[in-house]
Amino acid sequence: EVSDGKVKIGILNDQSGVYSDFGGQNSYEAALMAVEDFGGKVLDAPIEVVTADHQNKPDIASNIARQWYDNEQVDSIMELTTSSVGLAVQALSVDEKKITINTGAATTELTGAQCSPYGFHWAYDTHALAVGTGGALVQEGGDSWFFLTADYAFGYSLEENTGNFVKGQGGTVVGSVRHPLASTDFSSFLLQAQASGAKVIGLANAGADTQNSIKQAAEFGITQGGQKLAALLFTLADVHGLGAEAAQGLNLTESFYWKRNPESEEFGRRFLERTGSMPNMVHAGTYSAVTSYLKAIEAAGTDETEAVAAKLHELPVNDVFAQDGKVGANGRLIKDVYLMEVKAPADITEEWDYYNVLATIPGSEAFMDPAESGCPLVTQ
Amino acid sequence: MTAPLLETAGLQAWYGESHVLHGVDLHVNEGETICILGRNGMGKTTTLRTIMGILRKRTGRITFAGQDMMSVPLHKTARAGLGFVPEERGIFATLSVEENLMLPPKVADGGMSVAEIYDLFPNLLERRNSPGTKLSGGEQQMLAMARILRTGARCLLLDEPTEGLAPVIINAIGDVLRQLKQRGMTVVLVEQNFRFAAKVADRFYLMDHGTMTAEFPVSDLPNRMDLLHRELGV
Amino acid sequence: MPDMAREIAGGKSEPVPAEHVAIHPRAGTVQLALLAVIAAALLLAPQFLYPIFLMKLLAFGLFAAAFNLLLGYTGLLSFGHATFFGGAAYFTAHAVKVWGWSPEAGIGLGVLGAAALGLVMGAVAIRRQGIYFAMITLALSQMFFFFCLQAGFTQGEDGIQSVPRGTLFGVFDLSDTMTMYYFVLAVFIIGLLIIWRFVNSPFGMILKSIRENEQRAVSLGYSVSRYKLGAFVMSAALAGLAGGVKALIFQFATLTDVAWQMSGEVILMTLLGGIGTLAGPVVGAGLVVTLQNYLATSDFPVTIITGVVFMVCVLVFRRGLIGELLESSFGRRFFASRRTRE
Amino acid sequence: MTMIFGIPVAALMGQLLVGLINGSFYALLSLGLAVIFGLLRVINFAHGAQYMLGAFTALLLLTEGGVNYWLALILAPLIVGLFGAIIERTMLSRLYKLDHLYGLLFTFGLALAIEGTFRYYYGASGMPYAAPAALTGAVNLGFMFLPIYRGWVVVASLIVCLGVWFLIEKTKLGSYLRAATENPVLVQSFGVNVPLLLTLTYALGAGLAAFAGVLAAPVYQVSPLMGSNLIIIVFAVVVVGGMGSILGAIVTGYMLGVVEGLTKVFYPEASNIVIFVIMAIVLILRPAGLFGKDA
Amino acid sequence: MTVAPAMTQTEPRVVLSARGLGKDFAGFTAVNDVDLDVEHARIHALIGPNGAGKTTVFNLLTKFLQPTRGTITLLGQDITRTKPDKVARMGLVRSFQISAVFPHLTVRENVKVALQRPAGLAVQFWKPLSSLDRLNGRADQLIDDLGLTPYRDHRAADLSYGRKRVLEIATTLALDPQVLLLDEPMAGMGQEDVRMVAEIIRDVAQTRAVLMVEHNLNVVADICHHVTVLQRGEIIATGDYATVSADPRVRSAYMGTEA
Ligand SMILES: Nc1ncnc2c1ncn2[C@@H]1O[C@H](COP(=O)(O)OP(=O)(O)OP(=O)(O)O)[C@@H](O)[C@H]1O
Ligand SMILES: Nc1ncnc2c1ncn2[C@@H]1O[C@H](COP(=O)(O)OP(=O)(O)OP(=O)(O)O)[C@@H](O)[C@H]1O
Ligand SMILES: [Mg+2]
Ligand SMILES: [Mg+2]
Repeated sequence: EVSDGKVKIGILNDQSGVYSDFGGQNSYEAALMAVEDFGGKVLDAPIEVVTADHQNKPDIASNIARQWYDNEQVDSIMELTTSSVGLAVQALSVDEKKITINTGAATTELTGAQCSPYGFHWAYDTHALAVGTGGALVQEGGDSWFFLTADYAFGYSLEENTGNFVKGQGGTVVGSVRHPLASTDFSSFLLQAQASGAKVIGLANAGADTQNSIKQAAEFGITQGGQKLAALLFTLADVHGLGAEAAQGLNLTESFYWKRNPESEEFGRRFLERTGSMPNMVHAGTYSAVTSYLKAIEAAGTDETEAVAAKLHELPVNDVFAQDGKVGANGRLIKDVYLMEVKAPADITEEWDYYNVLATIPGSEAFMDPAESGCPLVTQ
Repeated sequence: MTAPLLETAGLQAWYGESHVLHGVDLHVNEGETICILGRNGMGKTTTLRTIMGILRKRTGRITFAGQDMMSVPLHKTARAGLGFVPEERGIFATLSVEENLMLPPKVADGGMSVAEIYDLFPNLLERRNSPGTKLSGGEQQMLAMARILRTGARCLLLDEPTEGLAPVIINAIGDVLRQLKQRGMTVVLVEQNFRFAAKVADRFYLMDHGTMTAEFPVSDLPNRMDLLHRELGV
Repeated sequence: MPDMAREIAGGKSEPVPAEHVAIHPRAGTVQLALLAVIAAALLLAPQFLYPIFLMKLLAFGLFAAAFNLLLGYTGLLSFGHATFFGGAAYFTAHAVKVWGWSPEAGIGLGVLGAAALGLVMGAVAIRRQGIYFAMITLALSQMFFFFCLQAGFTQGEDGIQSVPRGTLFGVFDLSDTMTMYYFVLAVFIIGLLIIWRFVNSPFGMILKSIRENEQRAVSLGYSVSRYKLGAFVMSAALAGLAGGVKALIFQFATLTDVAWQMSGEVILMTLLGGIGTLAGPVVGAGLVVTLQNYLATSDFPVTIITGVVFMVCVLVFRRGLIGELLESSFGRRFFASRRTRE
Repeated sequence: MTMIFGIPVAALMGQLLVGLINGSFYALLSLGLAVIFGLLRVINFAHGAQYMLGAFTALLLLTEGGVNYWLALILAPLIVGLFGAIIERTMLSRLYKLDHLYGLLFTFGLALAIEGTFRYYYGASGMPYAAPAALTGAVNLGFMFLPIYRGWVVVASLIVCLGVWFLIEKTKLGSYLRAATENPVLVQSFGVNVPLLLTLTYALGAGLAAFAGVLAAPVYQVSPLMGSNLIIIVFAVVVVGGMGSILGAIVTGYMLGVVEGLTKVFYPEASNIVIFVIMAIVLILRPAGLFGKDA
Repeated sequence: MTVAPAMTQTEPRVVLSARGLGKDFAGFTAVNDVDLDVEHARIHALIGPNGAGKTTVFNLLTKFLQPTRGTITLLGQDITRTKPDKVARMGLVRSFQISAVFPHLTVRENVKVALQRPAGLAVQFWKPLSSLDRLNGRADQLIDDLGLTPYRDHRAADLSYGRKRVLEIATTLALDPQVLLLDEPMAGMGQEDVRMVAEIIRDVAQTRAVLMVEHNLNVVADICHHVTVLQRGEIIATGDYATVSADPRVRSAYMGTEA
C-alpha cells in the first residue's frame, strides 16, 4: 500500500553556494547509496530520489518543496541544509502533512518551539556543538568569548546555545558581531574580535564562511596574538577545503568520523570511491535518515505519513551512523557525538585522516532533553 | 583646365526633419579662396558641415581631390585634406592652448611647424599654458585656425572667422588668410562681413534658403552691388 | 556635456514614418472576442494548470504592469521597484502573521507602505533624470535591502515564514487554493483596471505629454516633478499590491523580493512583453515566470537565459512581443487604438 | 589602551586601514566606470562581472596554464579588455544612437549572462587564490598586524589610479579623450577615429575592472558573484563623486571606503547602508555630485 | 457700482520687466546687465547676432535658468526666485527656438494638453479621458484660428516644420497668457506662413504683451513696436525700429555692415 506506487524522496540543499561542500551533491549520493543498499524497493514499490538546489534561500526552497509535494508526488524531503530553509520546509510540510528529516541544518528550533509531528532532526544541532566544542575550550581555560555570528537563524541559535553553555560553565561573553551569510571579507569583524580582548573567538558560522574567517584570522595575526578560534560548526569537508596546515589544532564536534570503527570505515571508503571525498556527518546522517525512513515504511506497511512518523519515533536507529540512537518526542535523534582535534600535518598518515577523536559525548549530554526543548508536542 | 579641388552637386541636407539644403552646387579650384555670402539661417554653416560629413543626413555629390566623399566616414574626411574651423570655434576647455593646438593629428606633410604657427600668432605663444577657453574671442579664433594649419590640410573650411572680433583682429586674420593663399592653400570662407570677404576672396557665392542663387568673381563685384544690397542689406 | 556617442552614431533615432493604416472595421469585435477568450481562460485555468503557478503569474503580471506604468508612460526607468514589491510583502506578512490582521487589511497596509516608500524614494530620485534616476533608485533600493536584512521584523535571511492566508472579509477561507486563486485573479483584474484608467485619464494625458517633451510641459505651467512623483507613488502602490498578494500566495516574505535582481526581473518582463503597452508586461511576466518554473528544479541557472534574453531584447527586439505584434500589419489594423508608445 | 570616543585607538586605526583597503577597490572600480561613462555615456552594469572575469582569468591562468600572479596581473586585464573591446564593437556600439538607458539594460543583461555562466560551471562558492609568496605574511604596525598583501593592494591601486589619471590628464591619448568628451564630432572631424577611441575606452574600463579583480582574488577569493553586489556600491560611489569625473571617482572611492570602515566601529549596523545614505544626502545638497560639474 | 480703474489698452503698462539681469556660465558671461520692459498690448522684439544671449534672456525671464544677477518682475510680482511652472501659471508663457510640440499626440491633443490645466483637469487620474471632451470646442476654435483645421487629427510629428511652429503658437495661446515670449517664431517658415503668423501675433498682441526673438527684419520692422538689440550679452540699442536700425553700432554688430 504505497501511494502512487512509488516512494519518492527529495534531497533539497545548497549545491552551488557556501554550503555546497558541507552537504551538497554528495548528500544526494549518500541518499542513492542508502536506497541501493536497501535494495531499491520498499513494500515492493520502487524508490526514487530527486534533488534540487535551494541556493540557501528559504523562499526558493519552499517553492520547490511545494511543487514537489503538489505536482511530483514526493513523499518526504531530507537534508535541508541551512536553518532558515529547514524551518521553512518543515513548517510547510506540516501543512502538507509530509515527513522531513533534517540532516544539514543546525538550529535547535527545529525540535524546539517550532517542532513538527512529522519533522525529524538527525545529524547534529547547535546544542551539541556548544556542548562539544564550547565545552572543550572552556575546560582549557577559554572563559571569555567573542562571537562572530552568521546573521540568520542558524547563527543566532549557535551563538545563543554556545553563549549559554559558556556562561553556565562560569565563563563570560564579552561581545559579538554579525556578518551577512556568504561574506568574503571578515577583516573588520576579526579586528573587532581582536580588540575585544576575549580569549576565544567563537565562529558561529559555517561552511566557506568559517573557512574564510580562519584564514583571515591567520593573516591578521590573531592567533599569534594568543586568541583562540573556536570553529563551532566545522566538518571533515571543511577541513579538507581549508587544508590541514591552516586547520591544524582546531577543536570541532561531529557526530560521525569515518575512521572511528570498521563499519564506518567500510562505508567511508565506498563513499569515497563514489564521490571522491570521505563523508562527513551530514552525508552519513543523510544515509542514515533515508535508511531509517525506508525501514519505518516497511515496519508500518504503508507510506502514509502518520504511520511512518510513528514508526520513526518508535524504532531505534542502528546503522553506520548511529548505534542505539533514539528519536525523542520532539523529533530529535539522540546519539553520541565526538569531540575532535585536527591533526598536525606531520601526523596525518593518509588522505582524509584529519582527526584525533578526543572524547565521545553521550547523546543525553549532547542533545537537549526533549522535555526541556520547548517543543509543544512533548508536554502533552 | 584641371578639375576643381572641391566640388558639390545637388547637395541636400536635413536637420532631423527640417530640410535645410535644397541642392547646393559649388566648386573650388586649387589655391582659390571663395566666399559664401548670405543672410542668417540660409544654410551657409550647414553647407560646410555637410561637406565635412558632420551632418550625415544628406544626398547629392561631394568630390574632393578626385575622391568621392559621400561614403567617407567622418574621421577620414580630415585625412583627405579638408580642415574645418567651426563657427563656434570649438576650443576645448579642458585642454590648454598648446594641447588644443597639438590636438588634431597630422594628416599630410606640408603643414606648418609649431614654430611657424607661433610666429604667425605670437599671442598664442604667450598664453600657451592657459586653458583654451580663457582666451579672448579673437585669440580663440586664431587658435581654431592655427590648429588646422598644423595638420597639413590642403583646403580650409572657415565659418565666419571674423564674427564678434574687433576690427584690428579682423585685419590680422585677413593678413593670415592672404599669407595662406600665397602658400597655395584653398579656402572656403563663410562670411556675413562683406567688407572683410571682399578683401580676401577670389570668387563669391550668394546663398538663399539652402541654394546658391548667384556666383561671381571678385572682379564682377561692382556690378553686383545692387544684388548684394537687396539680399544682404549691404 | 555633449552627447558624444549618440552624435557619433548619427543623431537621434529614425523619424517615425507617417503611415496611415486603416483600422479594420471589425477591430472592436476582435478586441472584445479576444478579451472574452482571455477571461474564460483565466477562469478555467486552475482546472488544468498548477494554481500556485498561475497565481504567481498573476502577481508578477500585476507587478510588471505597475512598473510599466512608470517606465512606459512617464519614461522613468526605476531600478528599485523590488523595494515596493518586497517591502509590501514584508508589511503584509508581518501584519497578517504577527498582528493577526485580516488579509484585506494586511494587503492594504502593504499598499500604503509601498506608497510611502515610493514617496520617499521618488522625492530623492526625481531630482535627476535618465540613467542617474535609474542608478539612484537602484542604490536606494539596495539601501532598503540592507535595512530589511537588519530590521528585526523581517527576520533577516530567514524571512517571514508560514504567513497565514486567513479569511477574506471574514467569509472566504483563503487557505483553500481555489478561493485564493479567484481572489488573486480579482485583485489582478482590479489592478489592471486601475492602471488602465490611470493611463487613460486627464492625469495620464499630462504624463504622456511630459514624457514627450518635458520642457514644453513645464512651459505650459505643469509642475513636472509633482506629476512624476505622483506617477511614481501610484506605480509603487500598485507594485505593493502585487507584493502583498504575493506574500499571501507563497505565505512568505523574504529578501529575494527586495533584492536588486527582482528589480531587474521586472524590467526584463516589461521589456520582453513590450514597454508602454498594457498587455505587454503581463505577457512578459508570464514568459519569465514560466521559464523560471521550468528551470527551477533543473540546475541550469535562469540568469544565463535571463541575461541573454535581455541582451537580445535590447539589441534587436526593443518593442517587445506585444509591441512587435501591435506594430505588425495585423496589430495595426485591429489594435491601432491601443498603442500608447512608439 | 588609549581610547577615542570609547574606541581603542588601535582598533580605530585597524578599521581605518581596512576601510582604505576596501576603498582601493572602490576607487579602481569607480575609476573604470567613470572612464567609460565619461566618453560612452554608458553605465557599465557589467563592470562587476568584468571584475569577476579578471579574478577568474587569473585563477584559470594559474590552474590551467600555471601562470603566476604577477603575470596574471598583466595578462588578465589584457584578456578581459579584449573581451570588452569585442563586446563594444559588435554589440554595445549599436546602442549609442538610442536612449542611454538601453546601454544600462544591455550591460545588465551581459552581467547576468556572464555571472550565470560562471555560476553554472563553477558554483557560487568562493575558490581560493593564493597570494604570491613574496607578499605573504604580515607586518606588525604596532596597532595591528597588516597582512603584506593587503598593503600591496592599497599601493597597487594607488599606482594604477594615478597612472590612469596621468594617462587621461597628461598624455596625447588623454587629450583626445577629454576633447572627445567635450565635442566628439569636432574631434572626429580632425581625423581622430573616435569610434576606435570608444572601443579602446571600453576596453580600458573593462581592463581596469579586471585588474581590480586580480588584486581582489587573494583577498576575497574567486567567485562568480563577487562583483554583483559590489557594483551597486560602486555606482553609489560614482554618483557621490560626480558622474564622469576621473578625479572624483578616485578620491570618493578611497574616502567612502574609509567612511565605511569608521561606521563599522561606531555603528556597525549601518555599515552596509552608510554609502547609500551619503549618496542620498549628496544628491539632495549637490545633485551633480561632489566633483561633478553638470547640474 | 464703482467705476473700473481707467486703464485703456493703449496706455502703456509694463507687465514684465528685468533689471540688471545677468547670467554666467562657468566663468563666461552670456548675459550682462540687461534692463528690459515689456508693455501690455505691445510687441517687443529682441534681436542680435547669434550667440548674443537672446535665448538665454528668454530662459532667464521664464525661469528655465536661474539668473546670476538682477531681478525680474511679472505683473508687479517679483519672480526672480520662482519656479518655471509657477511662472507659466502666473501668465508668462513661452515658445521654444527648436520647435516644441508633443510629437506623438495629435494636433488637437496638443492643444488640449495646454487647455487642461486652466480647466482644472490635470490631476484627475480617476476620470476617463472622455472627460476632456468638453475642451474640444475651445481647442477646435484655436486650431481653426490658426488654420490648422485640416490637420486636426494628424500627429504633430507628421506636420511640416512651419505648421509645428504654428501649432506651438496655438498651444501657447490656449493658456491665454498675459505675456507671450516667442523664440524665433518664423524660423524655418515659408513666406506664406511668415505672413500668417505675423498677422496672428499682431492680433493676439492687442490684448497681451509679446516679446519675440526674430531674425527676419522685415517682420520686425512690420509688426514690432519696440526693438532691443543685444550683442555679447549686453544691450547696445533700444527704441523703435527706425531708431535702432539707424544706430551704427547695430549696423555693424548685427546687420553686417560696418558704418
Ligand atoms: N542643429 C540644428 N537643428 C535644427 N535646425 C538647425 C540646426 N542648425 C541649424 N538649423 C537651421 O538650419 C537653417 C540653416 O542654418 P545655418 O546654421 O546653416 O545658417 P547660416 O547660414 O550659417 O546662418 P548664420 O549666418 O546665422 O550662421 C536655419 O534655419 C537653422 O535654424
Ligand atoms: N547652458 C549653457 N552653458 C554654457 N553656455 C551657454 C549655455 N547656454 C547658452 N550658452 C552660451 O551663451 C551664449 C548665448 O547663447 P544664446 O542661446 O542665448 O544665444 P542666442 O542669442 O539665442 O543665439 P541664436 O540666435 O543663435 O539662437 C552662447 O555663447 C552660448 O554658447
Ligand atoms: Mg552659420
Ligand atoms: Mg537663440
